[in-house]
Amino acid sequence: MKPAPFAYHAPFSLDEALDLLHEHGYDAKALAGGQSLIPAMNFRLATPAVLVDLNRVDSLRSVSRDTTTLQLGAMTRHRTLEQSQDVAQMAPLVSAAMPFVAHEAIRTRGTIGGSLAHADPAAELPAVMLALDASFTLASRSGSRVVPASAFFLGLFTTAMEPGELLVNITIPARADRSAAAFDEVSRRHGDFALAGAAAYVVNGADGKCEVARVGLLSLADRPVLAAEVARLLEGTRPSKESIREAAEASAQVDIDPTSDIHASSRYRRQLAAVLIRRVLERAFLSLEHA
Amino acid sequence: MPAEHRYLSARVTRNEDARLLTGRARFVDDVQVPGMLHAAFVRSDYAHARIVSIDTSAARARAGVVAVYAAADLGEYLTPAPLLVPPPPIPDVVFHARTHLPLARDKVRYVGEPLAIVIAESRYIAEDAVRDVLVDLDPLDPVVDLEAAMADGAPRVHEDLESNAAAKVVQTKGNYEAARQQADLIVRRRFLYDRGASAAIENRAIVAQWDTGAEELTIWDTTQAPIPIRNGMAARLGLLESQVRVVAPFVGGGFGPKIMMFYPEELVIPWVAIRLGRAVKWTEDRRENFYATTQERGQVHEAEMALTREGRILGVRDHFLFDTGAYDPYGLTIPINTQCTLLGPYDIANYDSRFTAVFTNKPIVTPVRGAGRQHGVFVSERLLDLAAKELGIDRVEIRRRNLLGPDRFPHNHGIMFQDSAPLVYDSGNYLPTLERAVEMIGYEQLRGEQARMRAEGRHVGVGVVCYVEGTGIGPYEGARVTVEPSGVVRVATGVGTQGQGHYTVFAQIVAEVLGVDVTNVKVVTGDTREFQWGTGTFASRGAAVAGSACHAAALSVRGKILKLASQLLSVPEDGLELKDARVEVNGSPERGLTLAELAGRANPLRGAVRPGSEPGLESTAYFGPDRGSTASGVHAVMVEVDPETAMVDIKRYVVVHDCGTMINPLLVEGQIHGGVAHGIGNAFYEQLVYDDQGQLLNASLMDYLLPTATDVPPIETDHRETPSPFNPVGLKGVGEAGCIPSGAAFAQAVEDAIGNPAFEILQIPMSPDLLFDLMTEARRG
Amino acid sequence: MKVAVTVNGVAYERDIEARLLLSDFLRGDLGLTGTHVGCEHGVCGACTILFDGEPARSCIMFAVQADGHQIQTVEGLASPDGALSPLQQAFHEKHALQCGFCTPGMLTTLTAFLKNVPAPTELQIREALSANLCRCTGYQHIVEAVIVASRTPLP
Amino acid sequence: MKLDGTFTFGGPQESVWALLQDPAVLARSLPGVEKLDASGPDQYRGVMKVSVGPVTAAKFDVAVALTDKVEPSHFVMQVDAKGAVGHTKGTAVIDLAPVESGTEMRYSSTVQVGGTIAAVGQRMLESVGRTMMKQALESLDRELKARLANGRSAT
Repeated sequence: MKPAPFAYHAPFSLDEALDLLHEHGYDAKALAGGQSLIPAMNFRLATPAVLVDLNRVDSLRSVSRDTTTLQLGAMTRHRTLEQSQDVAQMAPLVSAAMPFVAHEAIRTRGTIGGSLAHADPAAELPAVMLALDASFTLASRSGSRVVPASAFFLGLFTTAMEPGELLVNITIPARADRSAAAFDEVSRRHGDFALAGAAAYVVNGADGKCEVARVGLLSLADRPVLAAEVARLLEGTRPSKESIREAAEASAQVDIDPTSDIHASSRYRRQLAAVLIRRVLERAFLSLEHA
Repeated sequence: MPAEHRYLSARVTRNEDARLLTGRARFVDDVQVPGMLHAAFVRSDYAHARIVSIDTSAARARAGVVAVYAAADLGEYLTPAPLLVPPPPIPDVVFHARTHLPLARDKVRYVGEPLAIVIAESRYIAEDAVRDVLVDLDPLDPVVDLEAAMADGAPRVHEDLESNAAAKVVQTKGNYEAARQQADLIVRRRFLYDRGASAAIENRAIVAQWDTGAEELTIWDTTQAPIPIRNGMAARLGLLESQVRVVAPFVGGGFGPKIMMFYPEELVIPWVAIRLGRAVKWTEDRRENFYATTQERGQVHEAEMALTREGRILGVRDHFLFDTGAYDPYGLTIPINTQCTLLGPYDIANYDSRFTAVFTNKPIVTPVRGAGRQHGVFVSERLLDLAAKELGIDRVEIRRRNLLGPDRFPHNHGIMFQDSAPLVYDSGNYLPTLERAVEMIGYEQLRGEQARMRAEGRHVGVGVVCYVEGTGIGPYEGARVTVEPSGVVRVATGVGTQGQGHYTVFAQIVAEVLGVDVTNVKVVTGDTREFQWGTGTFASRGAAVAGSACHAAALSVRGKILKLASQLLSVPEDGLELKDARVEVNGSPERGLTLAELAGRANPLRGAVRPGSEPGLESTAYFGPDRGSTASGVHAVMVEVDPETAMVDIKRYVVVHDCGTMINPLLVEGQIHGGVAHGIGNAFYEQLVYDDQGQLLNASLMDYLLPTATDVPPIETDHRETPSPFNPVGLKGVGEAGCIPSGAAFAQAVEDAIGNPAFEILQIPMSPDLLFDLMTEARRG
Repeated sequence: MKVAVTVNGVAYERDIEARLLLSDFLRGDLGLTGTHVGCEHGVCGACTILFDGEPARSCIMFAVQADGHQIQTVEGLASPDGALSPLQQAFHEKHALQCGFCTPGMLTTLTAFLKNVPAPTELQIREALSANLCRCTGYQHIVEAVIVASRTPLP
Repeated sequence: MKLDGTFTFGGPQESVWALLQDPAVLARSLPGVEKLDASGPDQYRGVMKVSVGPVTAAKFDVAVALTDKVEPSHFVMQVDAKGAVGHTKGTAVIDLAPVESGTEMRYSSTVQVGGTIAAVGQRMLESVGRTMMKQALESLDRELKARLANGRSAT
């Protein structure tokens, strides 16, 4: 299991990196943390002709905040997110999800940008970004554009990025007052890809009515999806145990399109979806009650 | 043995640890020889196909490639591997030996079967060149499912045979049909056990080096059987046994498949090294390991148990299919283990057991930790559980009623074991073991609390199962014990170590006999230059058989020491004592000689060695038990099942076991913990999933799930010691025990937790997906 | 390509192919065979090293990526005088290794873990350990060894 | 793996039939197919390149055969692909019937996958299969619409 040969570039600046990606087009792969790409290369499933290693582009590694947003450079490592106080304060859902992302020795290398651009439907962060309504800055030699998470994930490992484009920055709106977050997933073993997972971000109004109920789902379709039924049924209401259960069950019927694999049938995944959506919502709303 | 042991039965830490903890221990893949070449194999992508052509020209032309060989290039060397274990002399046994070639010719019979070998300056280039080899395969319908394999008109793995039956064996005891007529209850079910991988963390590796000047071949090999490899390779290559040295240095876990001998790679690499006159290394990668290393566990049972209404077993009938894979070089060891282990610790007078071994287009099957024993335990323990339910008898109570009493040993079952000896239990005392396990898990209390927990929505269940395990079989092992002039005691034996602690347990046995510190006994093992008689590490036999040989050799050296000291000190032997690496005169400890002094005096530079004596303080001894010893035990588990997600949380795991005299309880516990973890893997996680084309769908550690530290609970152990009368120290094996009853224990506990009479677990492994389906079906009624 | 890297305090410079895995570089080019390779897809953890002090899988990094970085392997855990580290010593005392093949990765992972979490709970230990596969020990003695080597009070 | 379903084309059955028998259309519509040359009656050979997530530009030799034709309502399409990362063999039984909004296609297909993609890609196989099926059908529908718009719908 040794990778095929490739040409290797390790630029120091974003401009250099974008030039290289432009020059090599489809032949080039950006190397972020490499925790998915290099195993695929070792299996020789991936045989890119050119690797553009982003690990020396320091400008892509940053965590910053202003009053309304949290800004994350694409090469920020999972480990940094996990330990960052800014992340914990501004986007507690990210912190809640981090322990579920593989293992420490993977998180020390893996990056948020790599995970999002890879768009694995079983990954935690894409679903979290949907729940948080994050937006992504894509740069290329000809400029940059901002794409909301909801328009970024197009299918299995497929995103709105064009060849030559690079995900450079992630913007997450700061958590609202009276908001709560909860993450849960079912996996065969600790650290494995989830059989199903749910990331909830909820906001209540001063009147105790739910204003926002966004649940991002993973491993339940060919891409991360939002539980639209949950929002439709709960927003504007005072959620009860009953209504949460109904919303979760409804969402598990219409919002997802799970596939079967050797670990879980589509039927079983649907069951897990109903349970997990319910559990994260219960936890989130419960913590609001206690707050 | 003296009643008070100093080193035996002590929790001694290991002699081998320092090297392993600092990265200095040498494993095969660590071997680097100047000018060494690297090998990679071209393997079949199809489970069953005719080989149309193999074109190696482009691969040969690649820069850095030294040679490429396919079957046609091997000439006369292309002969089948030997049959390692001929079937035991059971009446009317049918057995067809079909063994593999070094490289496939005409036909491939499993995904991963090697077709060609590429030799290059680096493994990277060798893997590049593997992709240059053009292989044209014409796919045939594959044989995957065991029952379909035996249907009329099924495609045949070996076309010269009439069917895919590799063997048929019938063993009976008493008269089951007659017993059945007397029964108040017959429980009958179909049981499945699926394939798993041994999954040692170290993959296999071989380095072969031909020394042209000395005409000597050295093979470093991750084998559990270095001596038979040496003998077999010498014969095959036309060399003297003394011209071949096989070294199995530190081996990173065996678990069975590294006892399989003459793997295709093992046959080819040395041949290539001689031909090229350069050292060649091949290290199996993890993906290859899922095809190229042998596997185990696929069986389908149709079984029934006949009982009285009091729950006494009248008899058992079990007919089963055993998946032997594409070839059967290891004979019938596994299914005979299944057949024999099914009887368990119970008094079963009537038994009708028959099996068919089935060729399939899947990798070769040879023993993996447990080696078929878990299947027998699963079938009999499940049948007992189902019977208990039907009869309204408590699960523990039905077991109590059927255990063999302590007065029943030795107990001859009247059928044949895998070692070609009758199945005789040497010793045992089963009831106290069961009662202790029941007490430790708090069985009665848990039963009482279950209803309350259920009312709180908690599904907690408990399982208690028994097993016996045939261990420590022959034919023999040997050991040489030498006191060096430095006073260091050297022990050489043929059984290699894969982590069991041979450097320590053999040292303990010898230290006990010679009165030296354990750290002062240096064990050399796994190198045919050091010791060249023996078979290998398998069937939980290392400690019992090689340990007994060490004991015998040490006793002989002890005799030599006392004799020489007696002469030198002019004190009768019975007036001497061995203590702290010294011989002392009883009553006047200041008078004495160190072992170092004695070793020097035993090998003088002048003078004469008297007739009838030998120089040095050294002895070689062999030990060959007539038959194996029988270990036993009880596992008790407590689980909680989340009925919504079907996920199982293992709350507690209790093991009470009896492996005879323990050399080192610390190491015994380690063996049990590892075995239980393997058993947890088998019960819940580990399944090699083949599709209907014989393609393995989880050939990586991403999808083949080994249990991790969060999947294995703390394991509570207790020991019972019923010494074996079959060897001088009273040893029984323990290496495999932990994984044998776990599937049965969990099946019982999960069923108990769900508590729906329609919910039955009849197969292993039980993934959450399977449990979800079973729960859904049971709810529907 | 040129790579300059410091391993266990020793500076090395080598000329290598870009595709060379860091694990193969350490084992083959530098002869530091204590780092073991078990899967080459980042799951088993045997090849775990400390990369600038943090645990990382050397089988899914390229050696060229280590240029200018500090690496510590199992060979660098004991003191220069050969004394075992407290964690290594605890592994020995608690019989936390059998075949020893996974041990180097266990030690590097847990060395970093104990630095960050000096007094861990058993669950924290098990979660940290779950990144590394061991087929021999059932993990129990490893957990005990970590407790002994940590500042967690013994049970 | 089984992939069954229905798809409604926005055009008359004869046009859909003609479209599906046209190798140039198939070459454009089967995901990743770069060329497709006739190798016999209703038989084509070509090259296909597939990139899905970690699989980059995997090249396959592809053979397509159309059999069991009952014009204009039924045929079987077999697609064999072999490459370094593995092989697939797909057989789709296709039935066409007129419906109000155009032509409904029912497809019932089995796909066998071997080699590396089967061995380590099982988690994605069904999704990849479904995605490629969807891409092919949508592309065919676009082709159909373009044809109809260009007034070349007559058969």
